[in-house]
Amino acid sequence: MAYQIPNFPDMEYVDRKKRGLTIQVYYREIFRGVWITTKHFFRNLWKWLTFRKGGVVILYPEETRADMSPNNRGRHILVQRSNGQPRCVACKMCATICPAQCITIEAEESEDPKIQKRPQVFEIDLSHCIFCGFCVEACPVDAIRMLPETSELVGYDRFRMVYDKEKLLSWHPTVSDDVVHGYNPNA
Amino acid sequence: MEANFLGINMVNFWTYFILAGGIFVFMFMMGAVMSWSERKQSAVLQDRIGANRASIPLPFGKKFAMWGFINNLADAIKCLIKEDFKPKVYDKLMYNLAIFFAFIPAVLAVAVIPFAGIVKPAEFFNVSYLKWIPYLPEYFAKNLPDYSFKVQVADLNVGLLFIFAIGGISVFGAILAGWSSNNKFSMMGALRAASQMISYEVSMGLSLLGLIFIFQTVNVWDIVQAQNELAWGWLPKWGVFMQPLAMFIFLAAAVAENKRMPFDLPEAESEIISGYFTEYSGFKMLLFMFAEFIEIVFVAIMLTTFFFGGYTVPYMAADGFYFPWGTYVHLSHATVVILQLISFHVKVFFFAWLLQQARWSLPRFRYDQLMQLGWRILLPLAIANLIITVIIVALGGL
Amino acid sequence: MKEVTLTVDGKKITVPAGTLLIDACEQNGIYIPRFCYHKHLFPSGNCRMCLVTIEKNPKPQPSCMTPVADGMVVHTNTPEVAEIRKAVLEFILINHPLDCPICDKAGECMLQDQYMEFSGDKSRFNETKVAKEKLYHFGEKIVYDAERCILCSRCVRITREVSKTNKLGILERGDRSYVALAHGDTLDDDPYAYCVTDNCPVGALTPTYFRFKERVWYLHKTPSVCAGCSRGCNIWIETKDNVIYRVRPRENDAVNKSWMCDFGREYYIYPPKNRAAGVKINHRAVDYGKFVSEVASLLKEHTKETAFVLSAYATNEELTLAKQLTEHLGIKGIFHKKDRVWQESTGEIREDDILIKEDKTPNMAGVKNAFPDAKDINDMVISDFKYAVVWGPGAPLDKVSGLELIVISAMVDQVWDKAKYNLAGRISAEKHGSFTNFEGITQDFRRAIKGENNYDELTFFVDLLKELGVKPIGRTVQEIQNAK
Amino acid sequence: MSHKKILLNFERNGTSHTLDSYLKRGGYQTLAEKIPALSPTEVMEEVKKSGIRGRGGAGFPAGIKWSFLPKDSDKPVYLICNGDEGEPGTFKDRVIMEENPHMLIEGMILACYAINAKHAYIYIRGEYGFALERVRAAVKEAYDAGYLGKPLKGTNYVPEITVHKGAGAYVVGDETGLMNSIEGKKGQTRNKPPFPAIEGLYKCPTIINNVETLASVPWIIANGGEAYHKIGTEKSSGTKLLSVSGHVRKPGVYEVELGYSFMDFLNNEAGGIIGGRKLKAVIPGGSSTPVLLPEDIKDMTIDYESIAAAGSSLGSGAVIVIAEGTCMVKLLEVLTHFYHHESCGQCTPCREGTGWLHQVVKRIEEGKGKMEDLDLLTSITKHIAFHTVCPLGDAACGPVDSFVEKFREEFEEHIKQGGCPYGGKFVRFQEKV
Repeated sequence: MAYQIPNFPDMEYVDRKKRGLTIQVYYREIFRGVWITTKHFFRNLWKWLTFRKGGVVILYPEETRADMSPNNRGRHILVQRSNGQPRCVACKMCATICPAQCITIEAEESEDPKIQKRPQVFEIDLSHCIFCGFCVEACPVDAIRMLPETSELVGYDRFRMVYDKEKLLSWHPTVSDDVVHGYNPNA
Repeated sequence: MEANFLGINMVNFWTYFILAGGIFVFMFMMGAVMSWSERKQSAVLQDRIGANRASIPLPFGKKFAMWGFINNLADAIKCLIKEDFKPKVYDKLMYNLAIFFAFIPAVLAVAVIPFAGIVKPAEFFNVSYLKWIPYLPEYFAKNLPDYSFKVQVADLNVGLLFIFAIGGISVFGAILAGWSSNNKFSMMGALRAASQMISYEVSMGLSLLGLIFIFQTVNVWDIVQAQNELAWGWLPKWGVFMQPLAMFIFLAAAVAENKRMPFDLPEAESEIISGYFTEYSGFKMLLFMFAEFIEIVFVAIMLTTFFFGGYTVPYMAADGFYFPWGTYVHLSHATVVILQLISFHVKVFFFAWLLQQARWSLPRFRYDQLMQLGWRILLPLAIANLIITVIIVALGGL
Repeated sequence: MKEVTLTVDGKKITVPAGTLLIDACEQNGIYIPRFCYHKHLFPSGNCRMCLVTIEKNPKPQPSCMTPVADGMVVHTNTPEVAEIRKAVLEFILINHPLDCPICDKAGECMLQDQYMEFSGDKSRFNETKVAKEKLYHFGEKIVYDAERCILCSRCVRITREVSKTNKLGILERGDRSYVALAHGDTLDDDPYAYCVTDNCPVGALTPTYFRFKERVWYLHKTPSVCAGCSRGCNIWIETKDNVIYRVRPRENDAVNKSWMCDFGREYYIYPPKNRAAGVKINHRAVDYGKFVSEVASLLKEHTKETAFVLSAYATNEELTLAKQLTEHLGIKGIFHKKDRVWQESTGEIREDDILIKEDKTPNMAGVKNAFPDAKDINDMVISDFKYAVVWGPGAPLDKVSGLELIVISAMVDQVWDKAKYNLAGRISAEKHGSFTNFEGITQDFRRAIKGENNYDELTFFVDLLKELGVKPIGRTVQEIQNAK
Repeated sequence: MSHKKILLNFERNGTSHTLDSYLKRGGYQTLAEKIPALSPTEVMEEVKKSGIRGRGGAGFPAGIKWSFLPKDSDKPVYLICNGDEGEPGTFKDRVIMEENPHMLIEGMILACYAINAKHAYIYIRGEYGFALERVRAAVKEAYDAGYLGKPLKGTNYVPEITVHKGAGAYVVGDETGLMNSIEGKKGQTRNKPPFPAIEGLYKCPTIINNVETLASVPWIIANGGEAYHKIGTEKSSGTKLLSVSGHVRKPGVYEVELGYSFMDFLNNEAGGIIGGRKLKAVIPGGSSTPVLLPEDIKDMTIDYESIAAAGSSLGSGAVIVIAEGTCMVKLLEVLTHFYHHESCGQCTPCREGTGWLHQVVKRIEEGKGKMEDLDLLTSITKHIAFHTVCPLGDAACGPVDSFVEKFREEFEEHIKQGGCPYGGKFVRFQEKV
């Protein structure tokens, strides 16, 4: 009883009233659904009874995932220059685009006139963060990255989830001196 | 010993006191088990592990987790010590009363359900595997040689009607909770609950009416007894065989009465938060949840009692098996009673499991679909079923 | 005035003779992009962004340098003009650093806006950019970034034509040019120095007080009027989270054109020093309602012995209510005062013939309009009075000492400390209202920030009048203005 | 062919610059004979009749330019002699200023008289130290002798001349830039209109003429405009100083009548190509004029129209001859470097574009170019030319366009080879004598 909707070839319109009683009463489908879940139930129960792990989940913290996707957007890091300063130029692009508004930046004058601006305060409130990765996209100097791992993103209160500059720099410290400042066609 | 106190038969008093207490505890334990299975069963069927963290520490680094059962304990403690958060403006009396309206009928209705057949205490202990029990055999043999009782709290001759009467009260719980919370979501949930429960009660009642016509009684004990008889000499007269269609209608209607998936529109989280008990917290919310779990068990008990022969075991009479091919196996009285209890509990557990399984497998109805199903499908089917049954019964069939 | 008619993009427009083509077009809704042209500066025609084609003219002409002529046929939307604009933007951008992320101008940058609107092309420049000084201090106030500078010469013309200090000039030539001061000179003593930062089309000139403080797109702009002197320059107060980050001139040809002085900007550093707070009787904090009722009963009892000293910081609406109050009570001793706080603290009289006025109060004209009979406070005879309501800061202490004082002021001064009754008022950034400047121009302003622990004088007078059993003329600025 | 010598009608014996020598040659005779007789309008008419065209580069008829002065203005009128010849390859005015300054002064007095100028300036390029010295000396001599600073005989007109030393920039060769420089401002050009004849020096009407033009005036007044008009061709009358440089045997300044065959001039006066090489290209009128190939100049004569027909312009008459074996890309790089260096930085296209042009050409010369770069060059020039305040932008684009158009193979060769086929040096040919 499915009708092709004109102009939308991959959609179909279902007229439930034209379906038979068996479908309208739902019992057949109910039993089918229950049958599928029951299969899973007994399979996992059997595994469990034979001292195997009857589930595909990971028992954190005894087990941790090793197979993080390289594309996974985990915790943030701030990339540093070789002198230990963050690459961040405090442009607030990330703070501007952040849909959760969880990034707080205060800028100050850098000693290096070529850099001009650097963050005095750089905080990410990870309890607000939705891990969308927009900040990484927005960063013009490749200063903020998200690693696949999200290790130990825990805290006993919400203030402990505010990660400051030092915390972001010290977790998986990454040094990069690639020139992205200005326009360098030969780079 | 014919002990009378203020005209009360003290033997009967103690018997039914213990019996009622036992059944009450059983229902509560079942509630706990259901809330555990709600988690663990759903986890297992969804390829998860489920609750397994809360535990009682034991020596040598061991932990006593009971496959997540301790979680329930922890939950109960948590709910007890949680803040009792109440709405700013609410009807205090009704708000608190609603819990009891929801909770008590679920437990009360079990009173008319027989859990096993007639027990004769004096005869009960005359089996080899119960010889180890001290004192009691001698006591019963000496003092109450002829005493017997039914494993049923109240043998009402209007038992079935009692169940409906009590079941009808539970709708008040939802309505009062929703109304007294002074919350639009609660109110909406309450209205949904009311209309849904009343709609499905019709089909549920009509589906059981066929059984009444067949067994010519509304006494639950008699219904169960009648189901142990054989039709055509070999088929137990279980409700499911007599009224297969009614069984399905009853199943659907009972789940809907119970406000469980796929009929849990009164508490549809994505639409109205938690429905009528949105504004309840802590232990009060827990009681609502508990009432719901107990109701599942009660649905399972009803199914067992009315459609699957109750406590009876096919072909088994009070003194042993009478198989249709003529074989007779003698069983002692205690064995019969224990088999009956086991039979009852296995059936109840199976249906409770099945209902949980359905709850975690099926998506929720839309509200118009729900009403559609109740009024335009189940009700006509139930009426048709009833009419056919009546005609057959009137023509002398069955 | 003689009018001429010309055709722009097939549309006949009529403007006064002598109008520049760029203005004529803008008045008729055709925006011609520009960098160097500024409405209130002499055109220099060097950015070439405003080139348009004029029929019978072989070369495209800069519309900012071309006066309109009768029968002129101008094209501003042809592909040729579009290509010129793209080309000019490309030329400007080849040596302009891609600093936007760290540039304070980003978000209000003419180059960004016009690039997005008129070009949007990718760069074809594959060579090395000219490296110049990135951080050069033009004194304490202003920082210059030579790489970002597009050499429009607006800043040079501002110092030449507005502040007339002639401090800035362009040194070197070609793409090595940069804006510079004479050796050892600074812009610190130029009272209009921050105007160069406002009108810099790119982020080459940035004010140190705002540098890196906040990105401009976070700021909320409120139209206001500067209370720094009786000129009443129109300003935008730019705030975020109840903090004033920046004050910029708002264009008004009648008052301040596009300029304002640096003292006006410093006036709005928030919160200001010596800020009064709270409501007190005998230096003890009291309930506001109690204060109102006590002051009301005091005024009622001692009407004859009370001097009423008006504030020239008050808005016209507050003065209207004050007039209603004094007329109702029959207070005769009404005085006005000029602000002496500034002159007493610095000892200088700051005035010039550009914008800055000697009278540092914003609404002296409004006071004189509302109370034509009020006398100067210096003519006050102390012995006539026992009580004095001193409104606003800057009253001379010797004139009011010995009296029992009711002080309503936003600022703490000596008189505040001597008073028995204190009510902290609000500064102009914290309230709605209007000021009348020395030329008699009345200008409305809106509240930019919320006042904390202080009370709107308007509300105070309303409450006082209600306490005295009088229906106030109006309870809000809007009501009072409508009532007038 | 012998040419009529008007400007260089003297022997170069080291004394031609003095007043005595000039008087011996018949100097200041015109002034003495004609002035009371001819009214200013008549002087202007004579110049108009002569049809002399501005020798500075643009070739605008001088007499017509003078007549643009507003008749009813009460503002003073200024005359400026533009001695700031900055065009690469041009050094003709220098000869007049160094060897024959009094002729210039006499011409200026006549011109001042014609336009009733309040004051006249001679603006001499800062690098021309020797010329400056000689002109200053000559002006002093003229003041001392009473030709300047006193009323002209028979009139009450007092001619005054000031010698102004230039500050050394190519753009002040443009008339408005020059006026800014005299006013003491930065040597940047002004937007035109208003033209200098309406609003020039100190916002007053100003006539600005080249040294060569003004130096021709005494002869025109002495012999009449008709006589001058007979010399040369119909539209390009008179004689022209050509400063020849490059790969010729006898580089230098030559005075030729306009209409003379270019090849004859090259082979006779200039002495042919150095080392007997083949001619590769000629830049006929200073570096800003488009380059010409040998086949273009085969039938070309030296006059404004003919050279324009060949696709270039006479300009300031600075003939640069380029022989076979010269790297045109390197030459263009040198020229674009010059324009980049000399861009005043006032208006955007020239300020940024000339640097870009230079960098692209340099990259091609170094062999790091791409084929798209050639189109990029023409695209840049298209965007610079005619969009700038002064003609410097146009001047910078002329050679780039013509070089890329006419020597495209050579550019492509650079790109393909990844380097200069000529070794990447600016080749100087020397003939062993």
